[in-house]
Amino acid sequence: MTSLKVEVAALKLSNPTILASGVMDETAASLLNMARAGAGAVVTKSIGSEPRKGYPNPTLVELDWGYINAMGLPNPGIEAFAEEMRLARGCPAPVIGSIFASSAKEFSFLASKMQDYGAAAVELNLSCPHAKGYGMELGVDPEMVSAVVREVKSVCSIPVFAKLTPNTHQLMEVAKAAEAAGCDAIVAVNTVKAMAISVEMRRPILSNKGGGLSGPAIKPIGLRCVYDLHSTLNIPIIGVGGVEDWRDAVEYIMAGASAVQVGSAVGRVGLNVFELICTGMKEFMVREGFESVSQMVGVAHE
Amino acid sequence: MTSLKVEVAALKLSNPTILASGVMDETAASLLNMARAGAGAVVTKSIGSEPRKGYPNPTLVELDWGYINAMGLPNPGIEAFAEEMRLARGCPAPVIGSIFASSAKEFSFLASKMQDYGAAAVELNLSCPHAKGYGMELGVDPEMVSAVVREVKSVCSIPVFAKLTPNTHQLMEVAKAAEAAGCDAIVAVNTVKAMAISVEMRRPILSNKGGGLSGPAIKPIGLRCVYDLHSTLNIPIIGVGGVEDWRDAVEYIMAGASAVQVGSAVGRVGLNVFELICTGMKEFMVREGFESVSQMVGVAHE
Amino acid sequence: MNKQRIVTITSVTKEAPGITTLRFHDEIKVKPGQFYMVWLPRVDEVPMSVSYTSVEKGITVKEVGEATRALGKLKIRDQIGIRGPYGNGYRIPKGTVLVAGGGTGMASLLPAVEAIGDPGRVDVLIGAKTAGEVLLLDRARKASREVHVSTDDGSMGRKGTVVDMVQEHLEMKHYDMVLGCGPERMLSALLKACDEKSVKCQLSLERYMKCGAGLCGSCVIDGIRVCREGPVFSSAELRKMKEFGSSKRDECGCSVKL
Amino acid sequence: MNKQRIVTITSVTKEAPGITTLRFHDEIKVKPGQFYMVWLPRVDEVPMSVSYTSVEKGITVKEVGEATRALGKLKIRDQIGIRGPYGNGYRIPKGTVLVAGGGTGMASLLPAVEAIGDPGRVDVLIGAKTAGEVLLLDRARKASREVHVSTDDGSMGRKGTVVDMVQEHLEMKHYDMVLGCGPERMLSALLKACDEKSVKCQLSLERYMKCGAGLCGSCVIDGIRVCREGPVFSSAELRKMKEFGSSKRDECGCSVKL
Ligand SMILES: Cc1cc2nc3c(=O)[nH]c(=O)nc-3n(C[C@H](O)[C@H](O)[C@H](O)COP(=O)(O)OP(=O)(O)OC[C@H]3O[C@@H](n4cnc5c(N)ncnc54)[C@H](O)[C@@H]3O)c2cc1C
Ligand SMILES: Cc1cc2nc3c(=O)[nH]c(=O)nc-3n(C[C@H](O)[C@H](O)[C@H](O)COP(=O)(O)OP(=O)(O)OC[C@H]3O[C@@H](n4cnc5c(N)ncnc54)[C@H](O)[C@@H]3O)c2cc1C
Ligand SMILES: Cc1cc2nc3c(=O)[nH]c(=O)nc-3n(C[C@H](O)[C@H](O)[C@H](O)COP(=O)(O)O)c2cc1C
Ligand SMILES: Cc1cc2nc3c(=O)[nH]c(=O)nc-3n(C[C@H](O)[C@H](O)[C@H](O)COP(=O)(O)O)c2cc1C
Ligand code: FES
Ligand code: FES
Repeated sequence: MTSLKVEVAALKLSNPTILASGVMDETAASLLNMARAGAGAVVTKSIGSEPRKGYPNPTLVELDWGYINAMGLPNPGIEAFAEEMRLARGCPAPVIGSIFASSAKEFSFLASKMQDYGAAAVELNLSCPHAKGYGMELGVDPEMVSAVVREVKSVCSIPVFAKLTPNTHQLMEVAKAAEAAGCDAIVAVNTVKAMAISVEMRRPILSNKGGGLSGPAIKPIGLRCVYDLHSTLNIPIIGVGGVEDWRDAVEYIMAGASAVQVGSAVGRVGLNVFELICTGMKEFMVREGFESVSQMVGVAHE
Repeated sequence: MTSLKVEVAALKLSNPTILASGVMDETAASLLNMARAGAGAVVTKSIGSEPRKGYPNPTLVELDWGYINAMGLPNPGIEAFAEEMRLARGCPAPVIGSIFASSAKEFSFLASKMQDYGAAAVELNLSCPHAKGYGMELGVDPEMVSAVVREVKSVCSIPVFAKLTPNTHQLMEVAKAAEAAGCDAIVAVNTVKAMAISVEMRRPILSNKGGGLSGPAIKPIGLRCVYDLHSTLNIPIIGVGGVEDWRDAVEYIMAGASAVQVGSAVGRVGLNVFELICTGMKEFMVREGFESVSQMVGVAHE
Repeated sequence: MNKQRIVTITSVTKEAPGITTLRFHDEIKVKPGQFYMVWLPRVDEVPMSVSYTSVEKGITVKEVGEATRALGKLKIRDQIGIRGPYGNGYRIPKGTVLVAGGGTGMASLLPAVEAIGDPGRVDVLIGAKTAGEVLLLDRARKASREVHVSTDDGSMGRKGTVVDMVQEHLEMKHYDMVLGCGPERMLSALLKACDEKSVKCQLSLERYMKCGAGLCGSCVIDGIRVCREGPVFSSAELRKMKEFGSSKRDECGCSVKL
Repeated sequence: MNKQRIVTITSVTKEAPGITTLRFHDEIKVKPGQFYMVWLPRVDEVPMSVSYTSVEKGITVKEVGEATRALGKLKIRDQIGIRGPYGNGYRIPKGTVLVAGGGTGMASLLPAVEAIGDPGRVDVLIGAKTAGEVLLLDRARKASREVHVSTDDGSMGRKGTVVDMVQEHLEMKHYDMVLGCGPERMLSALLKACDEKSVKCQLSLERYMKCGAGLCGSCVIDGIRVCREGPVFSSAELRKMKEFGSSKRDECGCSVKL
């Protein structure tokens, strides 16, 4: 019997596709819809301490092979998000609470809130490439990452995931620091620092100028990170970046991911992307004689 | 009169398109053909101290939006390359000698050879993402880069360019170190660390496993680097990464590049890519009232 | 895939005080009811329904804030960025159709009226605050059997709301479909009126849009993307939406009363 | 854009000792004279002419080293990776055609003979070391008027080289075009023979290939990409090439005598 079920850091998922943070996940109803569409788990929008409008528009550039976005971490704030988490209680798939903060203390405050709200796990956004004082500004420093993870672990009993940035040559050091501090899984990768310029308007298109590249363009980059992380770490890895079809997902899994997250493809492919990936993956597994996803994890290293 | 002429660190070019290192530039005849095809300057394959076969095949993966390559710096070695440089003497466009080495001493040895051979400038490959002991292993360390540039400058009177990697959060620090050490221009960027896996074969496709991503996929990444470098540096910047048409080239120039290099597009578009870019750029300049390329440099910052 | 393109304004028409139609050339096909994300550098990027869907495209902008005021000041030869079209658009109905537009809602509806292509089976009802704000009247007349106007202050047509007129028309005649666009309170009343008479409708909603492309989730109503599954929804879909007519999300994603 | 795809061997034919044809299904169209980059995991990726260009594609491999020996050992249901087709291919000539193949050169030439589609105007000359290595004889006979064979040891056909036969044929008959593929020394003599009789030719070259896609420059002859502008070159192009018949580049890019 071929099964898509996976277990990632004590989380049991019906399949290895997870909705990535920041995409259709700011409200309970959205999260529920994405779970109904077939996601094995859903990650919330990254939530901070206070309500935040994010950057003015334009916040998105469409490319043939992906998007550049600089949303600027808009979110209703952790207090208002209590209500969304309450409404999401009946969600058929585990809800992972993503949070961002500028200090270890703030991270642990938000994480314990997410735990109280019933999150199945907490994902630390240590990797947003375009928010001053947040995200990758912390996430490229192994000591800082270690401190954040340690602090969060000290207040949380749910699994803690660290979401890391590919925009550094120190990814392995950062990931090892997170692992040593007790992190339960690594999520790799967030978007890659990028920009688009309108030559007629003679200026960057995004209001924030810089943004983060996602989608097919970064799949080879994310895949490489996951492959290298798998050689380096003992904790599970969740692969993100340009997963658009079953083949992308299987590439990530063979590189060493225990599950994958899907963001841009929700726009580029549609809400049925989770279902399409799962159907294709299952057919592939039957064809190739894999009975479980875990049998495929990391086989590209052999 | 609209003119495409540019001057980059004392090099006079008939137009701002330069053949990037590693693409059709291992022999004198190739370099001459690319200059005849319309390149404003040509950079040689990166040359080391000894002949080198590079990695076994597969060395290239084609994607819809670019390539992943791990050639492994094949080259005939600096001694044998004397003959190619001699044959390239009559080249209608300046020939820039690219070199790679594992120490400052070796870099300066190769650079003075290139100068003796008649190179118009020397480009230091501090950024190859997949050769052990070379390239980005040195190029992410500001002190190392500073030492290399200083040493090369001490033996060279021709302009010295440092080609840098986007695979680090320290690009600005590295570039500033190069500038402070007397570097004449920064070339950004080399390829982005990447991988492709064949799910049927259950393994990475490239014999070296990891490789470097080039082509349209990385244009937004290179553009962002150039934009940030322009805010940081006073020396000229040469933009590289996914330049495929005049629009890409103008984006880079508006971001702050004084010229652009073209690599993957020689395969994806064809040998006429230089001519196509120049024609389109000239039409754009006439339409928009720019008389010289230098008038466009960095205007996206205003 | 909807790449940004820069278009040049070829005509500027003042439809009413503070309401301007901008025309420009763009080859990419648009269905009635779809919208662009319209970029004005240094100002904002905002969603705008396509009010002319031929190759010479158009948008009809009502000045309500910074971006719309800046759009209202544009002149021929000025440039704007557009990406899109986004959204589903109206399914062009068979049979007899009643079209009800409030304010700039007409901008989104008129291309649908024209796409029906048979004036004999379309009646149009236009609601506005006051006579000066009655939009696109001549264009509506050309494409339909009857056009009726209502204004809040009675300065043109009958005094009252467009929903009052809809109720009367549904009493008087049989329609196979109602198309509506306008303020959500009006749409909510419109849905009720249609449901009472068991007439199907398609209503076009507005929500705060950031990406426009179905990613960010800022435009959701009951978790459904107005920019992608909408902006046009059927009565069947609307009836299930708890937030319809009652609440929306602000820029932070907080729920606020309409 | 030539993405890697994994294909499954559907038939294995031993053409001669150490020469094997592998067939597999691939939808992507190929022109006669084009080649694939063929990947055998853990071994190598090497260029191989497409010897069957229908949907059931084929390559015909002569064992000369590690990769070709490994290819020669494959069985039905084994998998290989292919990318391509790369290269320009033969321009299918009008008029009468003389086709001259040495060794596995026939693999590249036969699809061109078949594409001419008119046996009445094609003569084929096959050269080989010895009788056992004469390749694809039956297929050549079906698609042409006359087939002649030469072997170095005289064990089949006439004793001598294929170039000797070409010279004789050009003396005897008029041909509008010669197509040739084989070792470069043979091709170089072939060009000379054609030039003497002022007959145009198209010859397919081999050079060390890494990327196959026109990027790395490892395959260049006189700065021209054999993988892209070639592998088939016209007499006019070949006459200008200083390296033709005299030198090539090794894996490091060093010039070495042929
Ligand atoms: C699908 C759709 C189609 C639309 N079509 C038209 C049209 O054809 N003609 C027209 O005049 N208007 C149309 N609008 C409304 C238009 O987008 C807003 O009036 C405009 O964004 C206001 O911007 P502002 O800077 O002028 O006002 P602001 O002062 O910024 O805001 C005024 C109000 O406009 C709305 N608004 C502001 N920004 C946005 C945004 N990014 N997305 C959605 N609403 C926003 C908010 O409700 C806000 O309270 C449409 C909206 C949507 C969602
Ligand atoms: C366009 C083209 C079409 C070809 N078509 C055919 C064909 O239809 N049938 C066939 O049997 N052979 C063909 N070859 C030759 C074939 O590619 C080589 O025989 C093969 O690569 C040898 O690999 P090996 O590991 O067995 O031998 P090795 O021991 O590695 O090398 C033996 C010799 O083969 C050549 N070679 C090795 N690797 C390459 C490479 N990557 N690119 C080019 N040459 C190489 C070199 O000259 C080398 O000296 C073709 C070559 C080219 C360039
Ligand atoms: C519109 C948008 C918003 C995003 N917001 C967040 C966020 O709030 N927190 C976060 O950790 N990642 C965020 N991301 C990054 C994604 O979660 C994901 O890491 C990235 O997009 C790569 O995956 P993809 O190629 O599947 O989109 C966002 C991405 C997009 C496109
Ligand atoms: C096949 C190939 C070989 C390359 N070899 C080199 C090299 O030897 N030295 C170097 O500095 N860069 C090398 N590069 C990187 C290019 O010079 C360039 O920085 C990169 O490809 C991005 O530009 P592009 O998108 O225009 O290709 C190589 C790139 C490719 C595709
Ligand atoms: S505006 Fe982003 S999902 Fe609709
Ligand atoms: S093999 Fe690389 S250019 Fe021909």
